[in-house]
This record gives sequence, structure tokens and C-alpha cells, in this order.
Amino acid sequence: MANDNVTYHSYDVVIVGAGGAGMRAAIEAGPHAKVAVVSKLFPTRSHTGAAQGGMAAALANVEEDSWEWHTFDTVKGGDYLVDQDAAEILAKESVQAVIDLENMGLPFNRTPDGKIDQRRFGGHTRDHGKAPVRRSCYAADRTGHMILQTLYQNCVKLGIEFYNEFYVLDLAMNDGKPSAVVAYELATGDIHVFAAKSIVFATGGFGKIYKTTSNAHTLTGDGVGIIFRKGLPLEDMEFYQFHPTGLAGLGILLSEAARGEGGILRNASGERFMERYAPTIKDLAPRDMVARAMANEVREGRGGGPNKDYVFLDLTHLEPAVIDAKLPDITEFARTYLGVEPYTEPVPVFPTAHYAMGGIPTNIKAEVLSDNDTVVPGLYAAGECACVSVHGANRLGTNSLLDINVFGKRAGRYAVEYAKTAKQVPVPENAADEVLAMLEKVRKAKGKEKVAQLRKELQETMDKNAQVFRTEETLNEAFDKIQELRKRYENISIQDQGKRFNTDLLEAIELGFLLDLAEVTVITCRERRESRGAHLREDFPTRDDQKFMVHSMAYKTENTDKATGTNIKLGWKPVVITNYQPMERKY
Amino acid sequence: MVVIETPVQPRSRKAANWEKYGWLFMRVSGPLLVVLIFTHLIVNLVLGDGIKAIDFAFVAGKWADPFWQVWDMAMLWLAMIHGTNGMRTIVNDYTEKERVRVGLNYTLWIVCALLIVLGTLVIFTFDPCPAGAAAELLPSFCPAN
Amino acid sequence: MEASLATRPAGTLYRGKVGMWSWVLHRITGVAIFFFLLVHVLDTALVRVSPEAYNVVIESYKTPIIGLAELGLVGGILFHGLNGLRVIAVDFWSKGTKYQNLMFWAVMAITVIAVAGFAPLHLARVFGGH
Amino acid sequence: MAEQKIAEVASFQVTLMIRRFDPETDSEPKWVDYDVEMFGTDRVLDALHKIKWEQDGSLTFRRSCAHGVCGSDAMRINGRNRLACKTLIKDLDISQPIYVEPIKGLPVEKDLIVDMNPFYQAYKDVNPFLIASDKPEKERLQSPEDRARYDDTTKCILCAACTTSCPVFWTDGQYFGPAAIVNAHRFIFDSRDEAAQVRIDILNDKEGVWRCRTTFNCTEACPRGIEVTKAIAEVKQAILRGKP
Ligand SMILES: Cc1cc2nc3c(=O)[nH]c(=O)nc-3n(C[C@H](O)[C@H](O)[C@H](O)COP(=O)(O)OP(=O)(O)OC[C@H]3O[C@@H](n4cnc5c(N)ncnc54)[C@H](O)[C@@H]3O)c2cc1C
Ligand code: HEM
Ligand code: SF4
Ligand code: F3S
Ligand code: FES
Repeated sequence: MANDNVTYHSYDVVIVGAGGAGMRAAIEAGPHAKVAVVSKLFPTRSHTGAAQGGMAAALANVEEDSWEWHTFDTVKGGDYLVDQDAAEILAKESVQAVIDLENMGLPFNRTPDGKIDQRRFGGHTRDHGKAPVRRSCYAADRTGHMILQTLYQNCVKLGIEFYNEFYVLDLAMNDGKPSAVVAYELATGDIHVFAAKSIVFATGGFGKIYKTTSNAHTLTGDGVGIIFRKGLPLEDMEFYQFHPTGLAGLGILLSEAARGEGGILRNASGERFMERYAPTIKDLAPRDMVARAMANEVREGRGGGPNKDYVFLDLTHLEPAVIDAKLPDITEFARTYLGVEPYTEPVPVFPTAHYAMGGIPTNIKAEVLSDNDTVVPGLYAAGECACVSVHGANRLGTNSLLDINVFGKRAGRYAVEYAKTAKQVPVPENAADEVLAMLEKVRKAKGKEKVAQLRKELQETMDKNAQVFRTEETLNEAFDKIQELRKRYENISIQDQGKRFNTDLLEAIELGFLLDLAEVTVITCRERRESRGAHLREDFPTRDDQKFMVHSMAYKTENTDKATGTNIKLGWKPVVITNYQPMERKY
Repeated sequence: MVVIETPVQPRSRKAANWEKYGWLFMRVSGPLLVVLIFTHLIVNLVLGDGIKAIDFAFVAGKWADPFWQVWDMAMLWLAMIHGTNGMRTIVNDYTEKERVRVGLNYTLWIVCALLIVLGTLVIFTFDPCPAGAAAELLPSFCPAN
Repeated sequence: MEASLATRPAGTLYRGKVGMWSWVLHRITGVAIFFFLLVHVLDTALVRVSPEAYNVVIESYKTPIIGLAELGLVGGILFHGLNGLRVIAVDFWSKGTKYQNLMFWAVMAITVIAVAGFAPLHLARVFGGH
Repeated sequence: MAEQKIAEVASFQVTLMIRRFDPETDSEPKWVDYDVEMFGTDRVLDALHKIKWEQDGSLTFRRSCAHGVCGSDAMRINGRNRLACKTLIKDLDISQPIYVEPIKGLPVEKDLIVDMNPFYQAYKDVNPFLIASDKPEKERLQSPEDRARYDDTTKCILCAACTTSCPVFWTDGQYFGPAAIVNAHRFIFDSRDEAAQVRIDILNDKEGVWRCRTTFNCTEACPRGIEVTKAIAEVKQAILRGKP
């Protein structure tokens, strides 16, 4: 232990990440064990707070609904790549998850008789696809904000211990078992080692591998990257969701609730083009289909604007009072950032990188897997960083807020259960060394490259080559670019040499994770030679259930893998099918 | 659902505090003072010859009437307490050391009490026609005239 | 909060709007009136000493410089009193916060008009000699 | 219409004056100026990023969501508390330098970063969570009207723009501050909550609501458009009534 600025802590359960998933786990675990939450952001700044539209649950408060229908929609929405046992749990436990939140104080919108109100959302239907159903429980268009606030409030109530603005940079393993996480304290530059019997990863997504994204600057996929660097697999990384309605050019999200409340997508000539792509549910088709339709309109020259590079979200036929009551925030975004008045003008929109379906593979107990079915004892993951997989090839709107609550709660419960009987795995003597070395290397580097420049080039190549449409060619281009950037990354330098609040240093470290995850994404995209859900290969435009009705599992290897030509090895994992046999997906 | 039985304890309350009453007093005395002071200003400074007319005789003339005695006393009490309480707020805002704060507040209230006592005594023990004073200084109703 | 004092940057002046400036004025006028009141109670108390003593002091209120200051004082009292009513409206009237801005300008307008009406009258008396 | 607006984006030169402080080298904060090329749709946050990423990597500030929902980047822009990510450069007078400083009244840690702990403490002190003893099977019922009663104050993102714009808070930092009161309001007026009394007691304190002088800086600063002063007035009245 070379460094005296290393502090050691010991807990039963350590949760990495204070977003919805992390805090839901903390609330579950908190009363039963010694729990700490380590987060690089103050909890209420986590990106769960940006979620707008709602959280799905078949409460049947406003019309008939059932968890079976919900399961079916989830499976079908995910283009049948969903593990159906997990989807069943998601749908069944959704009702209790919403009730839990309400009981904790969440101010849901209400029906006239005082129950939780529900609204429509893309891909959620009655009776196995017959018609849209009102399944999304919501609090205006700030449902995620209210979830995050409510969970934090309850953590305060329970006196949960938080370590805020602590960046977890490594997971210390001992003999294949997790023993501690190593974190960098932003305020002081000191290193902290948190030993724990159970460790829960809830670090959210990694939208920042793309340029146009609805994700926060801080969503750099550190947690997913750490797991990958430990030689553990990542599942289904080729499936990244592009949300149809990002503010054109900016990527800021306008929730699907806008369409749930009646908003309509139009091309430059004012045509409601979704009628052509999904005749039954039109604008409320699942996101992959809508995003693709939009990209297609633009590609075929029917886009609006000087560069014909976006389409329009039309809310002008809605009552201003409805807009104010149900969509106040997103209409405000249009006004603030584009100067467009949604009461009277259609809003320019284009797909924006939004949600990672893939991530750290787990089973339905939120236990992390080290291969297709081996559990890493004491290691858990939940939320967007995890892949259970309930979202398959394409997540339905409102299913993620549900996911973080259902599987966040499960992670908390099983982590505590495990910690009650397990022994602390001894923390290796040199637990902090790797992080210290990594930090020192970046701090001392005297190269010529700028972190921001590399990140920009990475994001641009990902937007250009691995977005809604992909081909072997574009993916190869992205791959080559990433290799180039990796080399240049070796030659960076940073300006801030201080210890306190050194965000310059951390941005460099984050870029390292982004490069890793972008590479895995591109490789898995390249190897999946079919089109399914969010993954659209123009050179392989159809779904190929024969070959690809499987999850991809990407591992980091020491030596170059022959099949991929990189340090990434791919394996495949069967999909769990219970009730619903794969069919063609039509809406 | 975890059931949370014991919320974090509320902060222990310090000794009863009078802030609420102070705040309310400012708001009750304010409108009264508007009536009292604005009338006072009009009677003394606008009507008649205004400030030119103010002298012993003028004051004595007013205080011969119990109506104005009570009026001015109310004004004195309310304005002093209102002003002192306002000053206390300001002192609390800008003093950093506890001792300075307490010291200044004591001073304020002592001054306030002294002036209220003094003023009240003056209003009620006041003799409009003091013996031996020059007659031309006194109000017209004095026997000296 | 010692640390805060050591590292608190001077920075620019906060650019609050009428709410903040009305409060600054309210505070300044409040303090000014308070000190005037102290003096005013003492000078009025001189009526208990002797008519002569009182008249000597009250004469000085009629000199030009003090006369001008009186004008300021009257303006200050007007503003403080009317703005006090505005503050009370904000506290107790459900639409008070909505109209606070408007009420501020009403306070200003009344103050200015009243002072403008009073000034010629008062100054004529002060400068008009005896 | 919309097409026009996006086409018009032109670039221009702006100067930012940033109040900088590095605890490891400076004893006093200092103003440093930067020139950057910006576009009409850019926000102050973009300018800060541009400086950090292209000119001076040591410039330090907090940010995350970049669209006004996480509350990370409250700072004083041209003398007023604003979120850097919600302040469009074109809305500022760019013939003058744009002044950017840390929010006022909390200890400055580095450049635009302040120590938020006193702020969070005041928040925690008002019991910002639902307290209810009943154990319903399903959701508790609440009428839309009851729900609307506290809607405004549920929008708070804990950015501290309000509290650090409050002249009373600047004086000694002891005042609970508008954000804490807003978050108490959110529960005091929630028909499901049973502990309004406790919070009323807490805010009927020397450092509680009575310190508010209705200066409206908080309302003007709130990036979520919460009517903060109104919420405070409602809490004052609840205290006077002794119930919500
Ligand atoms: C704009 C937007 C709108 C959305 N709308 C909806 C919707 O309407 N319905 C729906 O169901 N879903 C929606 N989603 C998706 C959903 O909000 C997210 O997937 C979900 O909130 C993720 O929650 P999380 O807890 O996994 O991660 P997050 O909330 O992102 O939290 C991640 C946490 O991990 C911490 N962390 C990360 N890295 C580290 C590290 N290295 N060390 C320590 N801590 C770390 C962060 O500090 C943070 O606390 C939306 C997403 C976006 C971006
Ligand atoms: C004319 C009628 C008056 C009215 C309507 C009035 C009203 C008020 C009100 C409502 C306040 C509270 C302000 C707040 O809480 O923000 C206040 C404060 C104050 N008043 Fe008055 N007042 C009047 C006269 C006076 C007088 C005569 C004095 C002096 C003796 C005075 C001195 C003060 C002071 C010092 C404060 C404290 C200011 C502060 O805290 O910023 N007021 N007044
Ligand atoms: S009330 Fe408004 S300004 Fe204050 S912390 Fe909340 S969101 Fe920020
Ligand atoms: S700024 Fe401060 S004084 Fe009151 S109205 Fe807002 S809390
Ligand atoms: S960065 Fe999230 S509020 Fe500005």
C-alpha cells in the first residue's frame, strides 16, 4: 500500500451509483445491513431525473389491462430477443413497484376518483397488439425526476450513507470474487477502498459514445467498462436505442408522451408518414420502427429544414391547456433551445442516442454472470448498466423506469440476503494500486493529443457509422477510427495537475471507458449479421432467427481473438422463451 | 415494500421563539402606523402653515386634547417597538459574533424602553401653560394670555 | 462557516430585480426613520423643559438644509409605509406575489407624486423666511 | 417558420470573464477572461466546455444533464443566478463580456464549484419525505385537486440557485433558505402526509420562514419556474394557522 492517501471502509453492501436503480436497491437493503452508496454525482443529479414519460404497470386503473399483455408487448417490442422469464417478472412486479413508489410519496397524476392516472405509450397494447392501452403511470412529464426525488427522500428518511462525488474506477477481485470497489474522491483527489460482502453496480448508461444523445455528459459507462476490463462479459452491446424525438441537432429528448397525448410526426410536406410504416398504431409504434421511419424519410429527401435533415413533431392540434398540464417541461425545452412555440409550430426532431439495451449480464436475481450461466457470487447489477434481459433488441418506452425499480429492488434484496451469510472476501493488498497507477499515468502524460478532440472524433464516427443504419462498411470505418483513437489516447496530456476537483483528469479516464464500450458496440454490431430491433444492418435487412436468436456475449481477451481480429471475443447465449414463440413483428 | 417506521428525528427545538410574533407585530403595526403617521404628517406639515407653524404653542394646543394625546402615544409606542424590532432583524442579519449581536440587541431594547417611558411621561405630564413662561410662547387658551 | 468567509469572492453585485431593490430601500428607509424617531422623541421631550428650549430646537427644523432633509424623510416614510403595505399584501394576499412588481411601481408612483405635491408647499415655507 | 430559425445560426465572438480560484495555488479568487467563437443556439455551458476543452483544461465546474433538469450548474451569470445549460448566449448582451461566477454564500471550493453541504443540510433538516402511518394495500387515493395543491414545489431540482440568490442567506448562511422551505411546502401541502405539524414546527424557527424578507430573488432565479416566494408565503400562513 504505497500511498498514504488511501482510506479504507468496510460495509456489508456497497452500491455503486445513486440513480433510480442504485437508490431503490439502497432502500431495500438499508434497513437490514450496513449499506453505503458510492456515486460520482450527488444522487438527485443522476440521469434518472431526466426521464419524462412514465413508468409502465398494468394497474388497469383507467382501462382493462393485464400483466400478460404487458409481458407480450415487452417481448414483441424487444423483437423476441427478450428473456421471457425476466419479462414476466418485470410485468408482474410492476404493479407493486408503482404502489411502492406511491406509498413512498411519489406524486403521480391522478384520475378523477383519486387513483394513479395512466396514459398511452409506444408499443403498449391491449390483448396482444389489438390497440394502444393506457399503461404508463406518470407525473406530468417529469416522472423520472419524481422517482429520483422520491427515492432520495426515502434514503434520507432511512439515513442511508452516501459518498457523493466519488468516482468508482475499479472493482477489486480476489480469486474470481468481488471484494471491494476503488473510488477516487473528486474533492480531495484521495483514493478510497470500499470493502463489501455484496457489491451492486447501478451506474447507468453510456450514451456519450454518441454525439447526438439524450444522455448526460456524465453517462460515460464507467461501471460497464470496469466490469468489462475485469474480463467479465457484456451482453447484447449491439442493441443501442435511438429515441425518435430528440430536438433536432441537440439530441435533447422530447418524450414519447408527446405522441402518447396525441402528437403526430410529419415530414416536410406535412404528411403523417407513420401511417405508411405502422398502419395500426402509427405514431405509437415502438421506437426502433419510428426512428427508422424518420431516418428513412430524411434519406429519401422528405426531411425539413435547410439541410432537409429532420422531421416534425406536431402538437399544434392539442389544447394548450393539455400541453401545459401534461407536457410542460418538454414544450419548454422546444422554446428554450430551438425558439419554437409548440402551441403553434411543429417542432423539428430527429432520432437521438438514448438507451443501452445491453450491458452487464445478470440473472433474474440481479446476480452478475461471468459466462452464459455462472454467477459471480456477491456481485450484482441493476438498471441501465445491466442486461437481464428484459428489453431484448429494443426497449419499450416506460419499461426502463420500471426495470430500475423492479430489478433495483431485487438487487438490494438479494445483495442483503447474500451479505447476511457470506464472509468478506479479503481485499488484496494492492487493491488501490491499479487505480493509482492509472491516475498517475494520465496525470503525468506529456503527449500532444487533447482528450476533448479524441472524444469528439469518437462520437462523430459513432454517429456517422453506428447509428440507426449500419453496414459492414460503416462499421469497419468506425472500427478503424477507434483503433486510431486508441493509439492517440496513449499520447494524451491533461492541463490540470492539481488534486482537488480535477475534472480534467476524470474526463480523460472517462474517455478510456468510452473507447472500450464503443469498440465493443462496433464489434458486436459487425458480428450480428441480421436486422433486429434497434440494430438495423442494411446489408442484412431481415431478422435471422435461425442464426441470431441469441444474445451476444463480448469478453475482453489478453490476445487477439481470431474471429473478431481484436482483443474482444464473442460468445452467444440462448434466449429464454416461455410462452411467446418468435413471430414477425407488425403493428 | 420496506416499511419505514422511524423517520429521522426532527431537530430538537430550541427554547420557545418569538420570531412569529415579531413578524406578526410588524405586519399589524405597519398598517396602523400608516394611518397614524400619515395623518400626523398631514396635520403637522401640510395643513395650515405646515412646519412654519410648529412651535411650543402648536404642540401644547394639540395635547390639550386627549384625542391627540392618545394618538401620539399610540404612534410613539408602535413606532418605537416596530422600529426597534426592525433594527433587531437587521442586527441579527449582519452581526457575526454572538456577543456583539446580544450586546446590540440589549442596547436597542433599553433605548426603546427609555424613549417610550420618556415620551409617554412627556405626553401625559405635560402642562400646556407652564408657570413663568413668556406668554407669547404659550397657546392662546392659557390664563397667562 | 469560517471557511466561507475566507474564500468568498467579492464578485459582482447581484443584479436582483425590483423585489430586491425595494427591500434594500425599505431597509435603508427603516433605519433612517428609526434614528430620526429617536431624535424626534428627544426633541419633543423638550416641551417638558421649557417652551423656550423647545422652540429653539424646533427652529432648526425650519432651516433650509434640514428642511430639505425633511423632504427626504417624508419621502422615505411614504415609501417605507406604502412598501410595507406591499410586503404585507405579498404575505397575506394570494395574488400578492403575482402583482408584487406592479405594486412596487404603484408605491413608487404614489411616493413620487406625493413628494412632488408636498415639496413646493414645504419648501416655500422653509425658504420663505419668517 | 422553424426552418428559418435553425438556418439563421451564425457564429460570433464572445468574451467570458470567469471568476477563478484554485485552492492549491491562489489565496484570492481572480477574474480571468477568455475569447470564444460561439453559435446562436449555444448556451453558456457550451462556452465553458469550449474553454475547458480547447483552451484551459483546468477550468472546473459541475454539469451533467445539459438541459436544465439535474441542477448541477447553477452559477452567477452576469450577476444573476442561472443554470449555465439553460442560458442561451444570444439572450445575453455579447457586446460586453459575460461574467460568470460561483453562486454566492456557499464556500467556494474551486473555480465555479462551491461546497453544497450546508445547502443539503438545510434540505435534510425539514424532513423532506412523506410521513404517513397507514399501510395501504394499494395506492393511497388523492384527488387531482389535492394533487395540484403542491404540484409547483415538486419541480425542485435542488440546484441552489434560489438559496444562493437570497440576500438573507448571504448574510450569515444560517437561514434555512428558500429551497428547504420549498421542499417542506411540497410535503406540508400533500394530503397524504401526516407530519405537517413537525415541519411547521421546524420552520417556525429563528432561522426559519420568518427570516424571509420577500425579496423575490429566489423566484426570479429558479430555473424550474417555481413560485418560490409564494410557496414561502403559504408556509408562513400555515404556521400562523397552525395547520396546512
Ligand atoms: C431523457 C431521457 C428520458 C427517459 N425517459 C424515460 C421514460 O419516460 N420512461 C422510462 O422507463 N425510461 C426512460 N428513460 C430511461 C431511464 O431513465 C434510464 O434508463 C434509467 O433512469 C437509468 O437509471 P439508472 O439508475 O440505471 O442510472 P442513472 O440514473 O443514470 O444513474 C447512474 C448512477 O451511477 C452513478 N455512476 C456512474 N458511474 C459511476 C462511477 N464510475 N462511480 C460512481 N458512480 C457512478 C451516477 O452518479 C448515477 O448516480 C429516459 C432516459 C433519458 C436519458
Ligand atoms: C408608516 C408605516 C409603516 C409601515 C406600513 C411599516 C411596515 C413595515 C413592515 C411590513 C416591515 C417588515 C418588512 C419585512 O419583513 O420585510 C417593516 C420593517 C421595518 N420597519 Fe417599518 N413600517 C412603518 C413605519 C416604520 C417606522 C416609523 C419605522 C422606524 C421607527 C420603521 C422601521 C422599520 C425597520 C427598521 C424595519 C426593518 C427593515 C428590515 O428588516 O429590512 N417602520 N416595516
Ligand atoms: S426551488 Fe428552484 S432554484 Fe431553488 S433549488 Fe429548487 S429548482 Fe433550484
Ligand atoms: S430571496 Fe430570500 S428573502 Fe425570501 S423571497 Fe426569496 S427567500
Ligand atoms: S447540467 Fe443539468 S441542470 Fe444544467
